[in-house]
Order: sequence, then C-alpha cells, then structure tokens
Amino acid sequence: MNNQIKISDQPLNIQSCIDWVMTPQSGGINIFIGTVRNATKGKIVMRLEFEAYEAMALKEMHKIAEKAFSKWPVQKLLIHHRIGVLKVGEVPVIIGVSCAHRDAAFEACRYIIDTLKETVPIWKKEIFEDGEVWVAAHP
Amino acid sequence: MNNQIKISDQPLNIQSCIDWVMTPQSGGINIFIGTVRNATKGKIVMRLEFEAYEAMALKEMHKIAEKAFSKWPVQKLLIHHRIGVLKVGEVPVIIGVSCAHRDAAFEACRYIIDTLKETVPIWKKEIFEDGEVWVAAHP
Amino acid sequence: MKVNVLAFGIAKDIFGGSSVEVELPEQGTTQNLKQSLEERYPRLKHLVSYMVAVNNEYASDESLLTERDEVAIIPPVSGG
Amino acid sequence: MKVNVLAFGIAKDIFGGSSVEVELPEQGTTQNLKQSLEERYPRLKHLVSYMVAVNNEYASDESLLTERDEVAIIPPVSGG
Repeated sequence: MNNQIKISDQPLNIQSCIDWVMTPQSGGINIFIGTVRNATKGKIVMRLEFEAYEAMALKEMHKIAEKAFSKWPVQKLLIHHRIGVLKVGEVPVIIGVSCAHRDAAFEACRYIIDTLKETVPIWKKEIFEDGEVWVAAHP
Repeated sequence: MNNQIKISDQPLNIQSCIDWVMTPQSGGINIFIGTVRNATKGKIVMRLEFEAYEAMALKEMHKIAEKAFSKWPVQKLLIHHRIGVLKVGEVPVIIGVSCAHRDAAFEACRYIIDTLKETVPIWKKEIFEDGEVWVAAHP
Repeated sequence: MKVNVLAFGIAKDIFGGSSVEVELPEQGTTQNLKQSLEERYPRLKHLVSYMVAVNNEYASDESLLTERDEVAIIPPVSGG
Repeated sequence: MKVNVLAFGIAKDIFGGSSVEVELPEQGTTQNLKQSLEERYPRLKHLVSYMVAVNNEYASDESLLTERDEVAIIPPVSGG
C-alpha cells in the first residue's frame, strides 16, 4: 500500500501532491481538489475554519485508503487535508489516485472523498458577515 | 461557456491548468491526468508518438465542452492535449472541471475523457524495443 | 468512575470547552455517557446526530467505558 | 472530379504519404471514395474501422463530395 496521508495547518501544495502520485506504471490519474466557495445557499462566506480530531481522523483516513486498495488496483493514493482558517479559494482537501487505467482512478477517488466526508472526524465552521455555523450540525 | 481547449507540442503545465480552472464559485474540482505508461500488455514501451488532425480535433473538443456545459453545471472546463514524441511518465492529456459541487465535477470530467477517446481525431503510436504499433487500429 | 470526554466542533461550543469530566457508574456504557451528557447539555439533543469515539474508534451504544479510555464526542462531521 | 484526401495515423502508412488524390465521378459520395481507396489500398479493409471526415466533420456514407471539400481518412482514434 503506497499511500501518503496527512493533516496539516499549512497550505497544501497541489503540484507536489500530483508529482508524488504519478508513477511510470500508471496511465490514469484522478485528482479531486476541494476549494472554499465564496457562498453557501446564497450567503457570502468570509472564511472557513477546519478542526480535526487528528489521531482519529488519520486512523479513519488510513482505513479509507486500505479499503480503496482492496477494491481497486490502485498504485498510489494521497489524501491531504488542511485544518485551521481558510480563505475563499483556498484548498482544504486534495485526493490523488494513480492506476494503470482510468476507470479505477475515477472510482477510487470518488469513493475516497465521499467516504471521507462521511466518516473522518473533521469539522468545518462557515463564517458569514453576520454569524457563523458548524456545517451539518443541525437539521 | 468558460473553457480553455488546446493542442500543443510542448509539455503541458499541470499547475497552470489547475490554477486556470479554479474559481471562487467552485467547491469541487476534478482533474484527470493521462500519463505515458511504461508497459502495455506486458511489453515495455519506449516512447509514444501522438498525431492530431488539429483543426478537426479542436472542433470535436469544443463539441465535447459544449455538451458538458449543457449536461452539468460546470463553471470552468479545460482540455489540453499534447502531440509529438512523449517519453514514459510524460503527460499527453489534462482535463480539468470546476463546479459548485463535486458530483458534477466528477461526472463531467469522466464524460470528457471518455468521449475524447472515442471521437477526437488524435492517434498514438506505441514504440517498443522491437517494433511499433498504431494503438486501436487493428482488431 | 470519572471519564474525561473530549469535545470537537459544535460539541466544544455546547460544553463550553474542549473536554468535560463525567461521573459514570462502574461498567458504564457509551449509552450511559450520552444520557448523562444530554441531561447536562440539552443542546446535544438538537444535533442531527452524534457519535461517541472510544480510543479513536467509533463505539456502539453498548461499549463499556473505563477511566483509561480516550473518549470523544463526534458531532456530524463536515470535512473535505 | 479529383478529390484530395488527407491521411492520419496508420492511414498515412497505408497510403505512403499524408495525402492522396482520388478520381471520383461527379456527385461521388463518401461511399464511392471508400470503395476506390479500398481497391487501391487493400490494407484499409484490415482496420477495425475507419471514418471519412468532410470539412472537419464526420461524414455519412451518403455525403456528396466536391473538389473544394477538405476530405480526410480517420482511422480508429486513440488520443488521451
């Protein structure tokens, strides 16, 4: 299992993530980049704050990686998540998957971001001009 | 329709493609990177040669972009294809799609690379130690 | 026994701090912990849902707790 | 009429050059062009398939050709 999993309070480096995930064996690389949107449901977002239960989040991210390796012929897999204060346009998450063929790369990348959003203990608070809200906390 | 479509005989610049495709309105960006694999069906690949019917290829790529914009709420869309001689590990194609939400980004990116491989008049020749073959030409 | 409970995200706001101490009977379960917390912090019940993690793993309601466990309240996650 | 036909990929190898000239009857179609080329270059028939493009668009077998059209043979594509 060739993976690189990281939680960091520093800006994520997209190019070095891609460089790491590319291999001479792979023909298809899929990358998902999450960015901070400037608005949610019509309200202007000033910034986002991400917080992680870091030890557990890393453990859950490794479980996701393990599952992806067992479900698809993945060559390399990268999950970087940023925490702290992020401005609009900044990147909270990068997922990269390299495979011999593109089918597996697309499917594994999709699986990883979907599952991360369901199981990994990381929380984001949206800060608006007139208030703030922990995303997904309330009905 | 905010798109950037290009065929070039120079190395593609992944970082500048990603910078171009990111927008403050988008929350999800999906990138597909094709790379030259070191082997096909167990045979070692020395290099690849790509050739395009350029005017028609650009026209077909624009059709794909138009279709993607009509099918999904795409914000920006980029298709760069390289031609000429490529070594193992080099990048013949980069596709980037930014959307407000990730579903559309994944689906549109997948649609674009799948359709490109079916309709865009670009050809690749694999050069092995002991011969060469135009990919997909013969049964 | 006394169990130290870590809080994250909105749970931190509800508890007014990044951890709280909860007194539980010996052989207390995750379910007992939730009841005790919900009595003390009724706003917990207004969340969409929340989980308890024990030693960095999601725990079921029947999990037994000990004083040595690392216990945490996990409100709905929203990473990515 | 004389139609100039562009060749790409393996078609260039089969024709021995990047274009060939084909003599067709007036009102000749894409289908007539294919027949004429297959007689002259039987290896064309060994391809998985091939298309004809007229003025940068894929053309059906019934398309009429003129001397002013840009005509090209499109063997199976393999970009990406």
